[in-house]
Amino acid sequence: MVSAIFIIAVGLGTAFLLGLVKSDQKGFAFTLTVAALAVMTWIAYDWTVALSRGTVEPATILTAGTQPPFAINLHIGLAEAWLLTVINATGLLAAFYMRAALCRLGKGAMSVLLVMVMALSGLVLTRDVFNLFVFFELIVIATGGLVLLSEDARAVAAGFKYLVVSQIVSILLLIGIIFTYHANGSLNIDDIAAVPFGLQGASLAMFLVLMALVLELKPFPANGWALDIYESAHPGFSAIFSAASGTAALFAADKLVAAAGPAWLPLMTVIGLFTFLGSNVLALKQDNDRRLLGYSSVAQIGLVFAIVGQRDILGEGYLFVAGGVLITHAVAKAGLYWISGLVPGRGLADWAILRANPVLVFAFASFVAMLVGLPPFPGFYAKWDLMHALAGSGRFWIMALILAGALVEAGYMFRFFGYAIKRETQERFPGFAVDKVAVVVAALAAGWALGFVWGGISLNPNLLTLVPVLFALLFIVLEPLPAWVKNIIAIVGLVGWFWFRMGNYDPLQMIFAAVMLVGGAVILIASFYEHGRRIGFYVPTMLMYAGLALLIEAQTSFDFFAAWEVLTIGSYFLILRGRMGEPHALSYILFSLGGAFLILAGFALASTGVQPFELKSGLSAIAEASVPAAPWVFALLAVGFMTKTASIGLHIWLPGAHAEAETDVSPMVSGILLKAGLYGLFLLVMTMGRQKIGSIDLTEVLVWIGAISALLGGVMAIFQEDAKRLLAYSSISQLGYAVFGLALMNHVGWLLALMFVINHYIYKSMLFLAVGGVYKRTGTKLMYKMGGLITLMPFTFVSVLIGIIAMSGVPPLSGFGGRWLFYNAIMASDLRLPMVLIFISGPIGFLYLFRLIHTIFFGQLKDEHRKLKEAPVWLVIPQMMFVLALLAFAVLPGMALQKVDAYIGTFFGDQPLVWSGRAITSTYGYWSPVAVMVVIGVIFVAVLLLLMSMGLNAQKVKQFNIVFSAERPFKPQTTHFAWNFFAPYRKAVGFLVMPLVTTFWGAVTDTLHSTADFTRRLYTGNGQTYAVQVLVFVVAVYLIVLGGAQ
Amino acid sequence: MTFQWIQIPYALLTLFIILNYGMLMTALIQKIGARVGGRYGIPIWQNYIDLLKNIALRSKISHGVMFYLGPVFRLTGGIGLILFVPTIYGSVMHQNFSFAGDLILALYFVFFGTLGMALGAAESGHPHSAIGVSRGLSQVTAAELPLALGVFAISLQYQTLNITDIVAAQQGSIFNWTLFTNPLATVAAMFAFVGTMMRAPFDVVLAPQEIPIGPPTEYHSSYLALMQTNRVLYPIAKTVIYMNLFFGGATSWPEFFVKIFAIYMVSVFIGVVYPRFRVEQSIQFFLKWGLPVGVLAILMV
Amino acid sequence: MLPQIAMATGFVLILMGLYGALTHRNILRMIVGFTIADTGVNVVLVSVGYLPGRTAPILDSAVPVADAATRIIDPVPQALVLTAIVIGLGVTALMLAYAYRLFRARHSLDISNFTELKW
Amino acid sequence: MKDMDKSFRKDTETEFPLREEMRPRTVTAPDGQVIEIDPLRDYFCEEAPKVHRKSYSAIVEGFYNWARANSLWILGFGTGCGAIEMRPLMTPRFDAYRYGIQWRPTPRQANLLIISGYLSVKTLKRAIRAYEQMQQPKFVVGLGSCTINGGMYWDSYNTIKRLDDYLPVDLYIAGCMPRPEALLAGLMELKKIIRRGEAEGANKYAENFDWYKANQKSVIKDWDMPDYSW
Amino acid sequence: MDMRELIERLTSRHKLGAPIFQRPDLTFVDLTDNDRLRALLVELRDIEGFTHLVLLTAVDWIEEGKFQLTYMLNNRAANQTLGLRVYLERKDPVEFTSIHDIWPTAETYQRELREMFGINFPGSPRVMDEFILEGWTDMPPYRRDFDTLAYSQQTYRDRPGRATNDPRDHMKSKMYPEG
Repeated sequence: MVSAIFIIAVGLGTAFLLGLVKSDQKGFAFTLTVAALAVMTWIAYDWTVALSRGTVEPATILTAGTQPPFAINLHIGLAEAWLLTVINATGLLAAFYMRAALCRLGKGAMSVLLVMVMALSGLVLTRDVFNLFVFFELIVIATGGLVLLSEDARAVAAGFKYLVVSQIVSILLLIGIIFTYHANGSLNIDDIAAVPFGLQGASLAMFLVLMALVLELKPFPANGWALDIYESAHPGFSAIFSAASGTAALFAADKLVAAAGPAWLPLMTVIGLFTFLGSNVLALKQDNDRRLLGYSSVAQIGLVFAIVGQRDILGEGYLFVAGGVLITHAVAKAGLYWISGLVPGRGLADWAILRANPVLVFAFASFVAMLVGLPPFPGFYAKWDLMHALAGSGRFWIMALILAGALVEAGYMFRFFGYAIKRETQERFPGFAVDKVAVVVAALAAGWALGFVWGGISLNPNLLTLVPVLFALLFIVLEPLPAWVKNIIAIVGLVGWFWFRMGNYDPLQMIFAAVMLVGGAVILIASFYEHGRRIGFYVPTMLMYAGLALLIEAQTSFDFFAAWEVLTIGSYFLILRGRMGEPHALSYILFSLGGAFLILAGFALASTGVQPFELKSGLSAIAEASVPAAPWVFALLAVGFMTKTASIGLHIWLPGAHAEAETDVSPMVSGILLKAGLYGLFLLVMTMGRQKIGSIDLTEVLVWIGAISALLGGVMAIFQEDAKRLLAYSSISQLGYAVFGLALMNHVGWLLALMFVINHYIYKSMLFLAVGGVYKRTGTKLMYKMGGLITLMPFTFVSVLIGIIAMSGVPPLSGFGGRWLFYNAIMASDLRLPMVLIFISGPIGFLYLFRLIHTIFFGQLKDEHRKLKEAPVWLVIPQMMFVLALLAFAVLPGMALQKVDAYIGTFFGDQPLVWSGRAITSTYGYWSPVAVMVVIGVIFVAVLLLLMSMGLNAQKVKQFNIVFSAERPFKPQTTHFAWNFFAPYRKAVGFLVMPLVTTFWGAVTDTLHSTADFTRRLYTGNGQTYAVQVLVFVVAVYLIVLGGAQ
Repeated sequence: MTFQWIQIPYALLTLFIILNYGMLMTALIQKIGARVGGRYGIPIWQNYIDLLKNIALRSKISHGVMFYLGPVFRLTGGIGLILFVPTIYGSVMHQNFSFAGDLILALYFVFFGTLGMALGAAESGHPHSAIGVSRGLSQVTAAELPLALGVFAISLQYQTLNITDIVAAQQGSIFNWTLFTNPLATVAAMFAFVGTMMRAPFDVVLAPQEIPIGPPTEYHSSYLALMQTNRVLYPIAKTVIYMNLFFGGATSWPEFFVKIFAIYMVSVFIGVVYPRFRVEQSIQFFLKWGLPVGVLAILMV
Repeated sequence: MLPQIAMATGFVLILMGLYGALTHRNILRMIVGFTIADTGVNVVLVSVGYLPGRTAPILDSAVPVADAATRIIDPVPQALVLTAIVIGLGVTALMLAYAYRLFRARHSLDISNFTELKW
Repeated sequence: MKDMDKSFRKDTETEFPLREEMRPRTVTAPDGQVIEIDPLRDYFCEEAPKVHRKSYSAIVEGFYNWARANSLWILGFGTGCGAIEMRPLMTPRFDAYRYGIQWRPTPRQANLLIISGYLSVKTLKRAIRAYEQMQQPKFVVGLGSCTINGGMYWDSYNTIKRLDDYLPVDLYIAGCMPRPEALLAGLMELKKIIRRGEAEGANKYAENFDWYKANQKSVIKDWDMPDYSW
Repeated sequence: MDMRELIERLTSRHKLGAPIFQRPDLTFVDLTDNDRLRALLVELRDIEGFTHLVLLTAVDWIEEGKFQLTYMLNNRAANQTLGLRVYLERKDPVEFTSIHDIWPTAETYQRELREMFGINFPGSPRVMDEFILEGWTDMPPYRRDFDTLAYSQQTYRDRPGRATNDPRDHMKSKMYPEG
């Protein structure tokens, strides 16, 4: 092993050596620099590997031949090694990245870079407080030099502000150090640790030292100077400043906090949380990409700092959690800054230019996912462990605040990503510099590698070794193939997985698996209509299906949550692909992540610190033990799941997301994705049963929510002009029914919910495909612009017809079975009032469905549609499969339901339905699907024959041959009654569709934004103001600490 | 109960009786209305003549397949509704095909004809048809609401969804009728009854002055013949449900005739007295009056 | 008494320096302010290590190694001061360089003129 | 006729152009294809009317005619002052319902078209359309002298004089204006005609279709509809 | 206010002919300078309170070779009606200035005059659209050189046997057959 001190030695030595190189030998100087950095990185990496494997012990390096405290000592352990690797690798990559700038400024700049990296490494390694100060000042000087690399003239001012603040920090630090020394006679951190500092008395010295380090971490709101640097510096340097400097400073602070003792931890937590939340909120209002990333950086460091404050409860997992967040942040932020260097414009929407290179888009997506803490990156595992630790020790407020801040961060990061994917780009493709792209790719690879490593270290399964996830990621490699090949692979994969796993499913899982996997394969048949390569479609699609497949099989809470997140990510990218999908995808991911956070909180609460737990037995255990937290677990999980079922109040993402999605995506997200939430709810009520908060039965609340969703979803669907939006609102309504049935907590109610799972999948997928086909041909989703398509698109018409009959519950099709079960279910329940809402929503479904079929297929055909063709055959094929399935399910509902019925019976210990032959008998009534079908069929044929017997000479006429008050129609447009079809209804019950929910969520985001806009005026841009803020911050914190200590 | 072939002639017999009764009864009711207005009124057999005339028309036109099938759906809905509900309590002959499903089947099958008709009318491309359908659907959704609540209330009361059982529970004395045992539910359901019989004040759907007779604007000749047939069958089929659920059912044909007539007259009485509601007015009417009664009925059971 | 006076002087210098740096808008005056504050810090550092009646921490014939611990003042602060002075010099030089560049960019030394970056 | 100017020559040369909405046009389909629309061909059925045979059996036809005679459904279409004379038939005083007569709001369901007074050329167009949209067999009654010979509009430049030039009239009721009693008597007469099987105006119209159309087009200059409005 | 004062006031600024005071509240007056019509109308509307255009109609003075246009204006507050008359040369094409921008209702009257008298008002909205007649190709039927009887006889077939009587003689012969 090469001693770690050589990192410092090589850095410093080469920096001096560079002085000997002639100033015109820039190439040589650069090579020398890179070589030095490479050596340093290698040493660090070597240590990391060795320490991780346990082949060497952590080492202490003595200098000057003396033991501490008489000489400086360095220490390298696992954490140090990791951080050194990150720092040095960042420096190395940044050197590559900044080659042009470095060569422009010459060898001086290179040596400054080396000093910078060396000093950062020293900051990590040293165990001496004063040495800390020295390295810190070196960093200041090096930073001051490197800021000048930027071609942005404003960077000079930013650098100066930085220096001003650094002066104050160094004064604080020095005074702190000297009094610390005075107090315990040693400058060695380990000695300081031996004499724990209380919060009072001599602790002022410690306080000053800590505050100096904290200030170096750019705490909110004393951090305006740092943001100016982020905004104006060379992106290559910003990467170092964010990734390496932040990391090193944080570790230094961590060392001192550890030394200062646990009494300081709450202070750190508060400062960290304050910074995390404040910076994230402020970032909402940024329109400069680098400044936004700067805010995000500051916030992330704040988060880690807050985690540092939790080291007392994290125990052994501390390094895993803090390191996970810290290193992921470093990699992601460095990557993002490097990408920002490739983008010519500074506006957020200017990143749209990245679309020219799919690799960069993938990198961007990966970095965003890393920052937000999505699987499979380390942040995800860290988030999981952290929440469990927090919940285990009852720190619920911290938990809530961290999750809230993370949600805000997700908000602006995904909004940013959405701009990049969807906004128009004016500029010409600049031709990304290959070497810079390579640097980004290196960061990308590092991120994924870290994900793999963290997954491996984690107590939980490594997500990157799960077959479905790998299958989905395989499509990254397959992207160059034509779409149809990928489609075949995807279908085979889905069906194959189902076939392979079928034996392990219980009937409930079987139903969901059939709907999600086989059903997904059927919908994928429609994807054959797309030509070309369809870049970026199959990866998210298959990620979503992977998530679903894992969700069904999830055994532990971790499995479940990870699967949930995976499917959320996949579906987000899928929704984002839609034509006007950007805002809707954003609200989707926000609601989904919010929901996921609630689920996480719920699981954490349920786990009581022991994680992961066996999902079913764990939940039922706490329910049976009547743990006080149990109802809260129920509530958190239920709300989390209901973000996916889009229950009213949490529904506003759905209409746009479904309506703007691509033709074959709409059925996936509507017919399949929503069922994930339902599956979760199923598990929840199955395991936890009825829970009460106070005297309120939570399942009754669910009943109400379901009923209100069913009603309002339907009413809103009535008033839509956009066919897909209509279907989307109808989904809210239908899922409301399912939630309602589930929450009735009786046998038939559950069966009803399951029937809705199947039925809603079939007819909603069918209808979305049909409407998608119409959209494809007519180029519009607005129903009043269509009309009279029945003869042109007969197959599509048939599927819509069958779909609406089934959905509205008219016998003899399968929707009636749902209604029949529904009546039987509510008969067995004690709740009465919510039924009223459900009753109202029944016929309302009829209204919007009629409108759907009428305004599209009937009425007057428009001029420009006279020569339309039937929808593409690939869209029609799955529709016809669905039609057959609906008919079969109508006649033989027992085929799918009988086994599930028996399975549900095991929960309730009853068997209210008797399946005798072809009839079903319940406690209250009976239903014979076959008889109904036969009777109706016979009567229908008889009446038809009767009509035909009265003459077959009907003259076929055309669309204007109508009795128009003895006039003739003027144009098809003016003769087609379609717009605002249910005007009387709007007059009568329009008050029900006042956008209260949208207004509420709008107010929430508006408040956040205006808070951000107001608060950010703190950052006046004046260096002196910043300095005053720093001082005030210190004094304020001190006063608070004093107040808190008394 | 299961299917036997003998049920087919039995069902046809039921149908025949009800058809003729409906023809005569609707004519009689029109005559009564005329007498109230001081007119002599139509001949009692006028319905037969009109039906025959329409069958006898020599030409017809078609706007398309669904237009052609619309009246077929409509009449199937009417006949089916009759045949899914037991007509005469205690009579083996007139149980029809009620073994296929219970009350819920009947309630939802009501929409079968409505849907088919609406689709057929829609294909004619006539804006008045569409306007009529829009009004009709809007109104019927509000009108059916009190019925659903009333039905729910009595199924809770009798703890069954089986129509025959519900009728059986009302036998014995006139005071066993739901009308007396559960007046609220009955009142709620009668809101729906009046609202769906296409009589004033709820007949804006047909509004001859502004949208000539609404949905069937384009229908004529033999289509109209089918619809006329349904027009006499369907109200009776619906009334039968109300009779079975709330008025003790019928144990014999004479009782059947009298009860149906009496129940039917309720909507006539109201219709000749009140002027027509606009659609939103009738929706609000049902929400304001019908709904609370229905809710009360549910809560009181 | 002397150390206390020295220390008080040091703190007064720090406060004066900071006050000057934070109240003057001229960049050069700010730098001067910080230099004064730095000096104050150095004085404080030294005064912390000073013990009355002892000699300089130079181990020669006058102060034998054996009783050095009782006869010399604490050498560490003095070492620290030396380092701090050097570093302070470096930082001051850097600040002056910045001031030069700022002046070249805008022909102004008023710090409130350099606020393009904000919010 | 004494002040008629023999030298007056009306303009027979000028053609009235087809109305804009009925002219062929091109539109761009959603897929970018440019398609031709000929509204008269694309939006209207071009078939000529058919002659519909009577029933094969005289007895059945007689039975049918009895039904037709006793179920006269009048199209609620009023022209001229006779529209006022029709309304009293619905009142208790006359009560036409007792004869099986009623008014239908749509031509599709009506059998009897009563031209209740003078017909301007503009209204004639609508009357023809309404008549053609009725289903066979259908009957036309001309009410008042205006429909017979122009009546007091004998010298009007835009009112037709003889209804039977344009539509097959089964029965004229003379008078200016005939009272409701006369109208009722006329309808009774019509019933007899129908019972006798002589009311075959629709078939007559179909047989002499070209003649009728030539007459109609000679007065309706802006003929912008298909020859037969189904 | 007396209408005479009004006319006096107007005469001082506009070239008006001799007024006809038909009733205390109804006066007709000719405007001899057609170019001043709009100025006069605007003045009447905005200053004199004649806010309402009752009608705009025409008379065909075929003998004098003139069309007379009458603008009937009403002052509701004072209950006065003023008929303002202008004369156009009767030669084809006849055109006159449109006043649809002063009173939007004039648009309809002008359409009618265009159709029935052939007097065009360029700039008036929809003035070339059909108003009452459909598909009319002949000369405007309200012109006095259009012979409606001759037109009707050439267009519509007479039913033979129709006789025309002088009502007075006819009734005399009916009621007093003896003379």
